[in-house]
Amino acid sequence: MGNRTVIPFGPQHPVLPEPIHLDLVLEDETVIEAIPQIGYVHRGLEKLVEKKDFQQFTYVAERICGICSFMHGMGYCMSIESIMDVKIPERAEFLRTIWAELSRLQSHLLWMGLLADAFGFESLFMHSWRLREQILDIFELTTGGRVIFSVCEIGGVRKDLNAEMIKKISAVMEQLEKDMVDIANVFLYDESVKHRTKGVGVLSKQAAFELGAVGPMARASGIHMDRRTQGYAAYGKLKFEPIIEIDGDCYARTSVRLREIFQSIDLIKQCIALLPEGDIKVKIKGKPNGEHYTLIEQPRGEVLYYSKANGTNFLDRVRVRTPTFANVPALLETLKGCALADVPILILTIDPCISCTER
Amino acid sequence: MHEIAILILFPLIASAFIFFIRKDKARNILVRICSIVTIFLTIYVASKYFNKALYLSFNNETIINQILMFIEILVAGYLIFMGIKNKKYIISIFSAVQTFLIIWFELTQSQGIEIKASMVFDKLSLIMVLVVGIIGSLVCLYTVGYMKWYHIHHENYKERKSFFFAVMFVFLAAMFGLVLSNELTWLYFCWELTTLCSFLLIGYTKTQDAIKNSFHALTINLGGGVCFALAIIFIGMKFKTLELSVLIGMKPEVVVLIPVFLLAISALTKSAQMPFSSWLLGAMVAPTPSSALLHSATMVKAGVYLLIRLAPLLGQSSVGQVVTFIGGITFLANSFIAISQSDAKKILAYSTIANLGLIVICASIGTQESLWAAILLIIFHAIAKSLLFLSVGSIEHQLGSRNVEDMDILLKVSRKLSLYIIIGIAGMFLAPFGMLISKWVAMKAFIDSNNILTVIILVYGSAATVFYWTKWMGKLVSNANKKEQVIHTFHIDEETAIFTQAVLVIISCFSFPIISKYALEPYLATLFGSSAVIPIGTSDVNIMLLMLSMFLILPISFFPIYKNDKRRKALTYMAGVNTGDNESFNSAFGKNREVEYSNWYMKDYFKSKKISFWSNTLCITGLCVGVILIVLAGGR
Amino acid sequence: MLILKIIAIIIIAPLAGGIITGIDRVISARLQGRKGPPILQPFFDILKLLEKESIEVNTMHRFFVYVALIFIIFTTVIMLLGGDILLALFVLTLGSIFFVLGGYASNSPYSNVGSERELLQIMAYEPMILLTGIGLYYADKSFFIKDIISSSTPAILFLPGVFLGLIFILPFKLRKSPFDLSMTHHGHQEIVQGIKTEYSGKDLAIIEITEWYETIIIFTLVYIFFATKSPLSHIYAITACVFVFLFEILLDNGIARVKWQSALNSAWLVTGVLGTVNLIVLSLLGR
Amino acid sequence: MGQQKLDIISPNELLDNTMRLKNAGYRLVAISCTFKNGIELTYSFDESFELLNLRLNIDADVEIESISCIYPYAFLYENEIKELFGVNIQNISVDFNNNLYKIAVKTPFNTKEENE
Amino acid sequence: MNFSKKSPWILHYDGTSCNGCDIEVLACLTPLYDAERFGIVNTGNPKHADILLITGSVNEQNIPVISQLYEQMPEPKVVIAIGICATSGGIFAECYNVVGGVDKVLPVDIYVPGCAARPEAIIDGIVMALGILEEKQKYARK
Amino acid sequence: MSFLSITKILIKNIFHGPYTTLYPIEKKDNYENTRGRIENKISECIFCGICERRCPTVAIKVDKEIHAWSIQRFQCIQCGYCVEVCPKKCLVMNSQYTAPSTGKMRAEYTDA
Ligand code: NFV
Ligand code: SF4
Ligand code: SF4
Ligand code: SF4
Repeated sequence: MGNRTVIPFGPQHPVLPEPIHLDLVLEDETVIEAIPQIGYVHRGLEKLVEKKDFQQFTYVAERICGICSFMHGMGYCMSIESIMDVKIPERAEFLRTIWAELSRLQSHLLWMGLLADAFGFESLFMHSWRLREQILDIFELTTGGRVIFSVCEIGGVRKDLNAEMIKKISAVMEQLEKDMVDIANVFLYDESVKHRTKGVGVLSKQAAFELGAVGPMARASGIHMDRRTQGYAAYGKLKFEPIIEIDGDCYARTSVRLREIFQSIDLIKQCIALLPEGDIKVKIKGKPNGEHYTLIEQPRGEVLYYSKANGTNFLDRVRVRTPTFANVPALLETLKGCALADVPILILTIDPCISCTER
Repeated sequence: MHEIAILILFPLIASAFIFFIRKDKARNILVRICSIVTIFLTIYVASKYFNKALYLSFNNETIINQILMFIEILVAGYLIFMGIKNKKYIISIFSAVQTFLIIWFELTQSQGIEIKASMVFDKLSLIMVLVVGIIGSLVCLYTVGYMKWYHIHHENYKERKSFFFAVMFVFLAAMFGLVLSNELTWLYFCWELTTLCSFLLIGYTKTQDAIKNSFHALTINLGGGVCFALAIIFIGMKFKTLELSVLIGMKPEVVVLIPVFLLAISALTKSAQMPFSSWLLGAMVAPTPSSALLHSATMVKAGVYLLIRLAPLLGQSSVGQVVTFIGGITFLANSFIAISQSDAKKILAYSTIANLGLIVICASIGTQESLWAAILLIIFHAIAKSLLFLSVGSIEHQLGSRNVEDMDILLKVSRKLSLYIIIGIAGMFLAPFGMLISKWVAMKAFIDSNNILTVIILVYGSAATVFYWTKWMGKLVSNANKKEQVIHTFHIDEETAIFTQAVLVIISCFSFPIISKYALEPYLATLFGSSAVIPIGTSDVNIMLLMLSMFLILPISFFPIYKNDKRRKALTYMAGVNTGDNESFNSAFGKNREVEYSNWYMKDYFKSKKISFWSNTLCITGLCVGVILIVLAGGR
Repeated sequence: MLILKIIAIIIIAPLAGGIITGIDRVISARLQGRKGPPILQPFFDILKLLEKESIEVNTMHRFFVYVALIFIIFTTVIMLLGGDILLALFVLTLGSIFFVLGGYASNSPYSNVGSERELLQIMAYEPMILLTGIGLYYADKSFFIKDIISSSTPAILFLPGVFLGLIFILPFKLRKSPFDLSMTHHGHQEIVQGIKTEYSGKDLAIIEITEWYETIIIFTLVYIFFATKSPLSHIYAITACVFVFLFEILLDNGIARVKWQSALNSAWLVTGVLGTVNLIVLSLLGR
Repeated sequence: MGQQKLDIISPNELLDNTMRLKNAGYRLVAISCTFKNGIELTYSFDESFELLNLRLNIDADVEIESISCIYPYAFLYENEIKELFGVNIQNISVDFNNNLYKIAVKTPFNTKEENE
Repeated sequence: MNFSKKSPWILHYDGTSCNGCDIEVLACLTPLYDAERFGIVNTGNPKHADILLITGSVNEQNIPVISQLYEQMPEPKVVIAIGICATSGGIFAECYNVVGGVDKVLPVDIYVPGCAARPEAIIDGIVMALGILEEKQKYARK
Repeated sequence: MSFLSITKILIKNIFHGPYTTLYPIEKKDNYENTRGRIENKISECIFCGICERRCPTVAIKVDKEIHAWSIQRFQCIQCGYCVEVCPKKCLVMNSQYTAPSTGKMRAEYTDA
């Protein structure tokens, strides 16, 4: 049976921000087999739908995950709004898009820091997280919360942007774009970083389709898939192209996410330019009845909100299928045959969000 | 009868008696007595002729020659018969050619040659006699215990214990003869006798691949024998002398180099250097005592002993360069291949070939320091390696497998055995022990004689040696808790042999300054004329000895600290999912899974096939270049 | 008199090592835009560790760490007293081998993988370390550091290649990126803390102190290349050590960690090329 | 967001429908399950942003064929539904048999009684 | 003069949290808040840590992991529950798989409130924990 | 093909000096939007209990008879829903976050 080392890559590990367990079977530091065990963060919050009425559930929906929390709230509200076919005011659409793109920006910066930390590049981690603090500052200024900001509600948004806030946002965007250029050239052209990401965990276009990869994982392997092109919220009025890479390895995923950061900065500028006046929410009356599937684009990929209402205050069912849940099979595929030193990088390249996966 | 003659003849007589006693009990007692007697005999002879070199010739010279010739013919007949029977015609050709040559030479050419000293007993042969005597007899003592359970474990092998003991003692006699004789024909006779013994011992178990390997070993050694015979004839015809000491005394100009080259080739085959190293790996099939005695401690040392004798001639000559080149390639290649082996005996075999390569380099450079290092290397390597082989044999008996991976429970199975093998491994590469001191002096010698490439090879090789020895020692040190393991008896004979050898390893490391002062320096002085001095400074020697004593005191001094330092036991860190017994963790699918550890073998980094292929070709080209150089120089 | 010197060395060396580590942590923090801990932070860490409750995984594995410390102290004393450099390097390797054996003896998954990697690191930097010793001997015809630093010309003039090779393998010994495969100061390593995983309290303090000694040994090695009879050269030597120190910190914060194959290949390639060429050129010059 | 095509099918038509959609280049987006009175399984597929759902209305003990032979990554969804809703789905390619989440409560989603 | 105040090494474990509080714990190490100036180092190893930061509530599968980590830490040790979920189960208190706050499994010393506790609050919590560490150290030495 | 390409950023960091706000000494100013603690102008409160029912984590307890309104600050997730639904608008969320503490005591407000 040759000489194998079996080690637990456990729930508590310095390089894993969240608990996921892998049995790693190694032979001379090459991974023969990796069997996952999830369930450490499973709270079963979809069952809360019987205890909290549909208004209160927005707060639960937002707390599925701390990184992509805004879009969870937005997705849930959009799904309920489509059931009650309520049309939210134009300004609210734009405000939601601005906050959505800001939260995508901070999620990608966070991911970049963790990836740099995984291959031993501590100063890049510090630098990207310092830039991220500026965006959290904007969140605190505009919505009051740094990570979870209950600002989205059914029928619109709770807080508004005044002129001074908008000025600050565009100033920060300018500054961020300049700083990002330096970091991007380190990630894409530095020899030692390229050595660790080029050709690692390759996922061909066919395999990506076969394994149901979504979001940056699929786009890095050449699949044209970006929910924002469907023009929900205010995306219909913005001009942008989904970012596609071809060779599908860690390097391609890094460059997809980096270019998406620049794209988000550009989208936010467009939104600020086109921000119409008007009120920010519309009063909703009555109780939802019927069901609806809503698909929007989270930082890690396409998410599906299915909600089913029966005319009472308490919904029947809310089902959230999050992107990492779809990316886990792709992770297991890329883990076979990689080196032990690449395991943290491969886990991080799908940008895992365990609390999203296990709800 | 002279003491030297008694020393050589006694093992022969002993083996005859042992051969005819079939009953186990009696034979074992006889073997024990014979081994102890041999040890005393060697010590007695060594102490008697300690300070005066002895040049000795026998009056009934011709009768001895005739007896030798008669035995040679018998042996040749047997080998030719075996060659034909097993359709290995190359063997029959080789042995026929070499015996015919020697007989023709003895009868026609050698009338005129008078031999002044047919036997020589100087400091080098003193060391070799001690090594062969003490280690040889200890191994025979060990074999008594080993053979007891060996046949219980392998029922399918035909039981021929008496034959085994007999051949061992014949081999001892042959080695004594080889080390003492100065006359080339006698040296040649003992040389061929050792080849015969190794053939018989490898083929002991009579399994399919044992026979194949024994013939493989026989062919290569007989090839060496043919070169030896040619060399004797050349020397006899050209210089009208048959004495090694006379040959060494000549000036190394071209015509002398031809026989020296032939002798060097036969030495290289005997000590399994690169182009010819495959036979030693095959020999690992034989029972462990034979590998311990023949294939690591004594027989393979004969080749290197011959090279050390020829060192003054090899020093500046092109033959020396070639031999250094071959020694270097062998040392480096085998150190790398040893990393990717997991069978204990294979690791020991590769490490033996590598260390022999090192000794060959030191011998063929021929400066005074390198010879000092070569001889020390022979002593330390013989003791430490035979200790390792014997302990691996006992471990195989205790654990039932030779794989290094299963040795992590040895500390629980038998604490004594793991202590002995740790001393053995430490002896092979750790700082204050002998092998490292000789490597240090070897390094100094290479750099002084300006061969930079050998320094680089030594440096890379010792890095690889550190890797595979520490890896093995790590396994022995991690006392994994024992799965239910049946405890086998650790036989008293085995233990005494191993214990004495372990003590020998430590004593030899302590006493290397004394060895150098009384044995090495006088010998080197006779060889180089100038008063030889110990290459390491006295301050370093003291630091070395201080460290060695620290090595012994530290473990003992730690016991009191352990006793009064009660500590809370905690679980090992298994990322939080340790099931509580430090052996398994709860894994996916809700099952518990065992944690397994294994060393690195880097099979795809050091591809043993590719390395051995390339180094073999390199060495063969090296030899051809040597031949061409000789022929060119000879032609002019 | 000698005893006094030895005791002085045994006490002052770790203090200097601790301060150097402290300065290193502050400069790295400032490079990353942070304020960073006080300079004496390493000493606070050690003193806290000494006060903590001592727990153990098994009785065996502490022994190796103590022995490793003793041998590392032995090397420092030999080097700073101007003893034989090759002997010092052998004892240094002996110390790191004992440290690796400690990893094996802890018998836990991460310390096992850590000791394999540590062993690989030893194999990678061992040739260069031995070549440095030999090179110095070759340049000044004596193994004793007393004579090397009191020769007329600095060893660097004879051994530029060997010096560059030494700088290349320094990250292995100082446990800094890009070769911090087995143990790294900032915690996020895929094999947790390698060999240190199972040690806590007093034993961890001893491991830290061993690392301080090793820093001192490394910088003495660099120092030897520049020192000569004239006191002025000692100033050159100190500035060289400072430059090497800053360069190592920059490397630590500027490069990603490499995988073990490229670490081994690059180390052996650089040693082979720089070391051999330098020594051959030296031998041709008829040294 | 695109009209929501939803057609009801019976359990035994499931496999060949999925095969038809797979050949047409559809991608399996999700398998959702709701427990109202009886279990309602929905398979949603997507192709160039057009959503198509297959709905099965069954009760707890009916046996469903797993589609992981067609879409290899369906095993995650099926294991989750099997664990949370107790729907017994036969021969899933990688079967965690109720160990995906290791929850204490047995199939928590279909015990509706204690709610109101 | 005891030094546990001067170099508190923390071990951060995320048990069933929405990782909002985890990012805030990691944010403490970044340049803006820089916990290292207090000597705080985020070791990933219970045997080196003095303070155990738990974020998020505790679910069935996490109980053995958390108690094992706590047991592997040498004395004196302090447990800090970060975020509302850790103090009392927060908004997921009624979920079937959530057992409740961390105090149902370990003796908690300091509670840091806030749904996504702010980095300043976390640093306050750790500074308070230093005082407790010092008392435990004095108590342990007697 | 660039090596050590991050040195530009590192040098900039050195010259810029640390970005750290020395927290215990210099406090970063809170924005007026920041979600901190729930305060209750008890005099206007009519103890109708709407906030108690609407609070997602049941952190508020209202006792109509003895005019007591109490909040468990260690359960309040600062969502601000109670502030919205309170008919009398007497609940307000100020920008000062609750301080960590060793115990979980409730904050009591009683109107005499
Ligand atoms: N997977 C995932 Fe999410 C994202 N992006 C959500 O839908 O992370 Ni917290
Ligand atoms: S307290 Fe809030 S941010 Fe923290 S884990 Fe709980 S829900 Fe997430
Ligand atoms: S809702 Fe307002 S008025 Fe009513 S009890 Fe609450 S705080 Fe008082
Ligand atoms: S802010 Fe939210 S959680 Fe806090 S008391 Fe008000 S409604 Fe409850």
